[in-house]
Amino acid sequence: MREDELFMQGVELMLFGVSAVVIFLSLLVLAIGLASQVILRFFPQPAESQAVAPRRTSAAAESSLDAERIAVITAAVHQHRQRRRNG
Amino acid sequence: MREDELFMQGVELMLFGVSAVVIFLSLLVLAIGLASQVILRFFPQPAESQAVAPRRTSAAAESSLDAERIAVITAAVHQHRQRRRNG
Amino acid sequence: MREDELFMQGVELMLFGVSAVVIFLSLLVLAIGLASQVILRFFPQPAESQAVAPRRTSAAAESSLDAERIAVITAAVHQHRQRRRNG
Amino acid sequence: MSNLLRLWDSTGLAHFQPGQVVMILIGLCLLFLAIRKQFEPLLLVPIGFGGVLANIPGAGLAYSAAENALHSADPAVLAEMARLLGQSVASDAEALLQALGLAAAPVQQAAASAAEAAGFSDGMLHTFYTVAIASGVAPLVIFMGVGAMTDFGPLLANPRTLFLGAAAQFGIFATVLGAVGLSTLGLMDFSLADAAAIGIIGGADGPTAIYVASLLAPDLLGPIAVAAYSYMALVPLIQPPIMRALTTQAEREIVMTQLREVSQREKIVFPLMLLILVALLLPAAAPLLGMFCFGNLMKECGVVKRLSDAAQNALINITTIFLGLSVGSKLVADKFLDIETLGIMLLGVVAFAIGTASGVLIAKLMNRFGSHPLNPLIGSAGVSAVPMAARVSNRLGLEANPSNYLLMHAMGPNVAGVIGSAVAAGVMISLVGV
Amino acid sequence: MSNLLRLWDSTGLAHFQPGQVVMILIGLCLLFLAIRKQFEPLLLVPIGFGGVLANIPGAGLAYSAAENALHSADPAVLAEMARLLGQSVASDAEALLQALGLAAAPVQQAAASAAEAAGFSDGMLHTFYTVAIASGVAPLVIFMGVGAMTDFGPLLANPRTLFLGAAAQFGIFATVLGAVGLSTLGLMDFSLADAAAIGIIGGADGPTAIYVASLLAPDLLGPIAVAAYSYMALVPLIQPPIMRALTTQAEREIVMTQLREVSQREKIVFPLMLLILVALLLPAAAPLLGMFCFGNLMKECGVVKRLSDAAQNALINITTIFLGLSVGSKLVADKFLDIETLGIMLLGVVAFAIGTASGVLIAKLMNRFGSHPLNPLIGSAGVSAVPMAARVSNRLGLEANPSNYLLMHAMGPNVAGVIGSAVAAGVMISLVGV
Amino acid sequence: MSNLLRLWDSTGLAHFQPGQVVMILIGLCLLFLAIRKQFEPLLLVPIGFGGVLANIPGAGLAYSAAENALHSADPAVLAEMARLLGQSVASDAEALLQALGLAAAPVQQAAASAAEAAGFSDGMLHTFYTVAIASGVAPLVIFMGVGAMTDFGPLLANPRTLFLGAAAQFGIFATVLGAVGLSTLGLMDFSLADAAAIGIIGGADGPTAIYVASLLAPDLLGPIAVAAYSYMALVPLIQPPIMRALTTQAEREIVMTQLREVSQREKIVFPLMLLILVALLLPAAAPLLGMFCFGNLMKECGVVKRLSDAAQNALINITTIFLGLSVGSKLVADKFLDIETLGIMLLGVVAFAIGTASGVLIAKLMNRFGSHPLNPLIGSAGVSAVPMAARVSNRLGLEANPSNYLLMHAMGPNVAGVIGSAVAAGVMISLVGV
Ligand code: NA
Ligand code: NA
Ligand code: NA
Repeated sequence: MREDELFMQGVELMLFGVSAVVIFLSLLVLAIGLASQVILRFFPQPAESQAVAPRRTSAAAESSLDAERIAVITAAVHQHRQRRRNG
Repeated sequence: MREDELFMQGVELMLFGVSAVVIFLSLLVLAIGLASQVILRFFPQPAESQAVAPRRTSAAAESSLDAERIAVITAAVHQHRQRRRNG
Repeated sequence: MREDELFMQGVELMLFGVSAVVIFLSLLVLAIGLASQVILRFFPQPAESQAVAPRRTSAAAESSLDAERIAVITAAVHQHRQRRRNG
Repeated sequence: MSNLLRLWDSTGLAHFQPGQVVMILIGLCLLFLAIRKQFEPLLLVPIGFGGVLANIPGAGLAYSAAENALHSADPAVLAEMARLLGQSVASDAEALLQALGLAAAPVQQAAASAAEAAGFSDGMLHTFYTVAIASGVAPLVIFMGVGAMTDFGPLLANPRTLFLGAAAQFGIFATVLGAVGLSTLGLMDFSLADAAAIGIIGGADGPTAIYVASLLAPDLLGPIAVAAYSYMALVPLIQPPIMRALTTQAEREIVMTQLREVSQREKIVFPLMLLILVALLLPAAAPLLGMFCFGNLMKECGVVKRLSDAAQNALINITTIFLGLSVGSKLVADKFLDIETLGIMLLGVVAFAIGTASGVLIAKLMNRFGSHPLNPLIGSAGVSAVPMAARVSNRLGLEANPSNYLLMHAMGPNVAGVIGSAVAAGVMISLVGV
Repeated sequence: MSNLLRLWDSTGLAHFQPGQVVMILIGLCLLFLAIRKQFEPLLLVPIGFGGVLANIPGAGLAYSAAENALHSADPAVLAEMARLLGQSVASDAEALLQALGLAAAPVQQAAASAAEAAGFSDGMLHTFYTVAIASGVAPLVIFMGVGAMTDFGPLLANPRTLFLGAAAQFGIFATVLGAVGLSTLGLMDFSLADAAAIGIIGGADGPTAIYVASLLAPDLLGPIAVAAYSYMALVPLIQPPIMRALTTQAEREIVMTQLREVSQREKIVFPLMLLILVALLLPAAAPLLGMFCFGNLMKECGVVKRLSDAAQNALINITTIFLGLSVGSKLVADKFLDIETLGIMLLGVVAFAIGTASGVLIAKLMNRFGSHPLNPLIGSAGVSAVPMAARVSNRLGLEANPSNYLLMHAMGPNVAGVIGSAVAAGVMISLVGV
Repeated sequence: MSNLLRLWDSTGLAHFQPGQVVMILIGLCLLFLAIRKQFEPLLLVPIGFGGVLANIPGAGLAYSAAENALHSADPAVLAEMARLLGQSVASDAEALLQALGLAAAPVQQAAASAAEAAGFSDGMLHTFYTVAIASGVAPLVIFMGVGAMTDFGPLLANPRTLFLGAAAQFGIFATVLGAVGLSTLGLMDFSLADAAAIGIIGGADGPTAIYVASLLAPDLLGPIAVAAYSYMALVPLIQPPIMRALTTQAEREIVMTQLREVSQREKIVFPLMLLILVALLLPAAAPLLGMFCFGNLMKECGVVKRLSDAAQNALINITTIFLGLSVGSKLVADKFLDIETLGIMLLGVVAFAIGTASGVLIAKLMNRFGSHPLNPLIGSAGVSAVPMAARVSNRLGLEANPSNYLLMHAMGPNVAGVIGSAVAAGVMISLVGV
């Protein structure tokens, strides 16, 4: 490859590259704006609960093998013992 | 393979499969019963300690690189300092 | 391989091996002594800070994504809120 | 200009096919169900995301180097591949892809080398699939972690509940029959191995289903995994109507006697006993049940807490990420969008329903003939789907009698169902496997 | 006696070459910078240590089995390798090593088999490199972890800052031009692929630079990674003078309006939107940005905390250890001590400087034409180097106005820079890659 | 009917061989010792369990695809394998297995391909062994973790204790002599490489023993690992009588002067210094000691806490699980139940005894000629077996003098013993390795 050719390829790469990055990120700016408007208008979330509620449900979903089960089991055992004592 | 043959193979697979699962789990029921009786009669564990004791020994076995060593080292250092002060 | 030869190889391996281990560890003893003297004389560390200071800087380096950022952000938010209230 | 063409040609827009659009929407739909409806999110988030990645046109993330070479449509490459595969030079990519799938191992290796020499490489998801699933490792590691999280106490306190775990596996084998039935009727085209892999969906156990599918029907792994996890998430919807239909109010009100406490020694002996039974009777189930027992032994023996913690946390979480993405790689349009997928989804729900019904019916039978009262609602928990199915039993019990806590009683058949479907998997592999 | 010779011959002293001494000193120097000056220690500690290991004479830790066979200088082995490589039997090790590098895949495999049969094996670091980097996996896994640690809130609150992330990538492409310029002038010998890989240093993003270098210029991976991480650590020194020179005191004092709170739903939708944009426009960036978006989705969706934790902790830490050591394997003297390395170090700092300047200048422009005030100091954060560059912006803002906290505003361009350089990487790979 | 036969044929009962029964009992016995007696449970639980898995008849978990094909006794497969291995078609499976073991790499690959084409696959434990041990990675990663958990403070405060670490390695070399002696007498059939690998048991360091055995005598890896870990667990029984016999009450009562505090800088410089000494003198020990020093540097440098934590927790725990199972794969009956195993168990305990004695004797010598008092009880800690041996020294010291805490003093020779046996391993590998 001749040296000039390499340099021209470099120039080309720069032009295409810069344009591609700018175009891509511009589209992303548009998409974000659009999505934010759609979400805030049609699917709003109560500002307060947003930080807490999902975390709680997720925790529940995950701790299914631990916390919830243990809690219910404890309740069940307690119940049984109560009954035996009273019975 | 003829279609009828495939279906017969399916039937066979079902019969053998169901029997195998039932036989296997029945043997497991027997084995569990036997093992429980043997263990409860010949190798009983004090009900209270069972939850605590093994955990403690295991913790000791594992924290060998940390807790116990640090404790003894601390004691040693303390001892030396005492001695120096008194000496 | 004749059996005698094998035994002689074993003897040779023992001699070379023991010597190599002893020489290596002796050099290590020398190197440790030298390094300790150089460090203690030319690059001393204040005995007190040594346990604390590096740990703090390292923590800072690592928690860069968490603690420090959160702290500054909190400060910034607080500042803004103050200004709005007073403004 | 040529660069501009190359740039356009390198966009996805230039190559999108309708199937890929559909599959990306399906992937997003799985993500929606996982995130919003909390359908087994730990697996369906990675699977759904992997499904989207697999269908990005031109990226070839789910294909091997050789497949990517054939998809490239570069004439020189196609000619070379045709030569290696022993096909006519005029063959199109489609034909060559088929020939590649059928080629012997050395030919496939040669094709892979040629593709790599031409600058193509294995897609990221294909690499994950090869390492995690084709090797069989990921489902086994997850099974070890599940073993390390499972408490066999309720099962050991009431071993009869193992029969409920056995009964619910009837759904598996009935589904096998359903699948070969569909083939016999000419509606689908499932082989016996395919049918066996589809049946395991009824085992309601993700890693077992993926393990069996990777051995018996790798092409169907995508729909099988999606069906297995989707229906597991739908257990609270699928099971209750069946359970209500098959039981009377009086039966649902039955209060079971409290379970005895199980000693640590019994818990340590159990995984070893199960392992020995596997060794004696069903070596084909040894990888699955062996790793399961190993995980459980690590948990119960109490002297290797470090290892048990690793198996329950870092290791199973890391493996789950890659397992999910790998399954996603099987959601490529040309493999997933097929009439067979519909058949699998249909058979899957039938399997769950039959398994639930068998469990409940056998529980009713055992209640009639056994000495201790047995609430038939815990029979449905025998399908496994741990711990969802046990919670469904508990919920229906509370509905019938507000102080009737069945959860602990249902955990027995629930974990028995895991063992039951692993045993069923072993039977399938030894009878149908090559 | 023969054993004594063998023992001496097996010491490092008998084989030390000056280049290895230099490289070991460079490795120790990197360790000093990492430990004492806290230059990106998480990467530079393993890289520096790996560099020392790679240059231990006679250990061959960084070489493949075949390379180790050729380094052994055993005449019988050399003759056999020469035969396999189709070279004259009289060829020396140097010539054979070159021939091996250029050989086709099957020849390389044959050479590897012969070397293993003769008792040579892959060096430890070579194994790590093959598994972690050559497969492309390690940088992608780290990118997933980074995604799981990144908060896009500030970016979503002020999406215009994405333009700053785009502007700063100009440094990348200017550096490409610089590299081909040096080749045109005959000062260096960089191909277009080399130039593209070098340019990515300007992206100020370690895993992206390593990923691109492993695809486009594996031979230059060592210096590229060292340059990328070194300059990232030097951001607090490189950027401030440029930022001060290009802004006025009045501009630096600009107070920006507080960012709005961003809802969780917007945060969940963002990675999916970015993924779809990648699918539509730039499939070549799909592995990098796909894994990044996957990590971020796991974090934001809130239902897979286990997986998100694994990605942010165990997985990324383990991968970082092996990635660092693997990069170290590319610091062997015969590959690193080259005039090209100097060129790369020089071009790297130029890339950072140009990126910083472009970011600041575009920020000034946006401030002039936008409706909201925009402090140009946050433009420099667009190079990424998260979160160092954002902190530099914050520090200079406080210098100018003690109550002007820019950190949160600078996080927008900062994370935009990560996306920007991954996009640039995708463009490079699709235009320059084979 | 054919299915019934197939089902019976697929049970373990149909194939059990006496050796397998014995090995399963040995595996259960190891589990008993590990769980009940707490014999190095972190390794012996996975090793014991792996040993049971490896001997499940018909499952072939410990065999490669080609070995499984030969075990299948399918005549067509045997004939094909005989052809590939260049053996007469009439050869039985036994003969073919031997031929396979001796075959060159390309022939083995061809056999593997043929076996896979015939539907056989690598057993699970074989896969683990290949990835974890044959590659050399697992022992090295564990050594890195051990390095990250080791505090060299006591050693640096009193470097003379390194000589005790050297002295105790005499057990290693004496055992080598013992092994070749047994061969010379015709009682056993150990090669020099076998003898070297057996000797390393005396190093009382699990990963070092496994690493050396995997390089020098892979066939003996099973018994060597079992011996190493068993005797390490037995240190509190093996050492005290020897220590009491070789010391007087007065010597055991010696109180040592308090150790000085060691600065962080000395601790950071130490692993680098050790690494450079390895580079200069013993490159063959570079993988082992390099990873060890790397782990220790990560711990001491204080700037990569994330990585150091990963090395000490997630990574070492995960690796230990797979290392243990992989070692278990070497407990298959036909490789383990051999007269050589008895020899190894015998030589192993001799090695520990000689190492203990040498350590104590050299300590007595140093006490006589040194300026500071040195309690000979800490000499036995030089065998390593960290921290068990140091605790034994402490216990005997307290017995003799209730206020004589030797633990910290014994940690010096204890960690010196780790370095010493890694150095010995390097010497073995460079003198005996191919
Ligand atoms: Na099940
Ligand atoms: Na960037
Ligand atoms: Na030792």
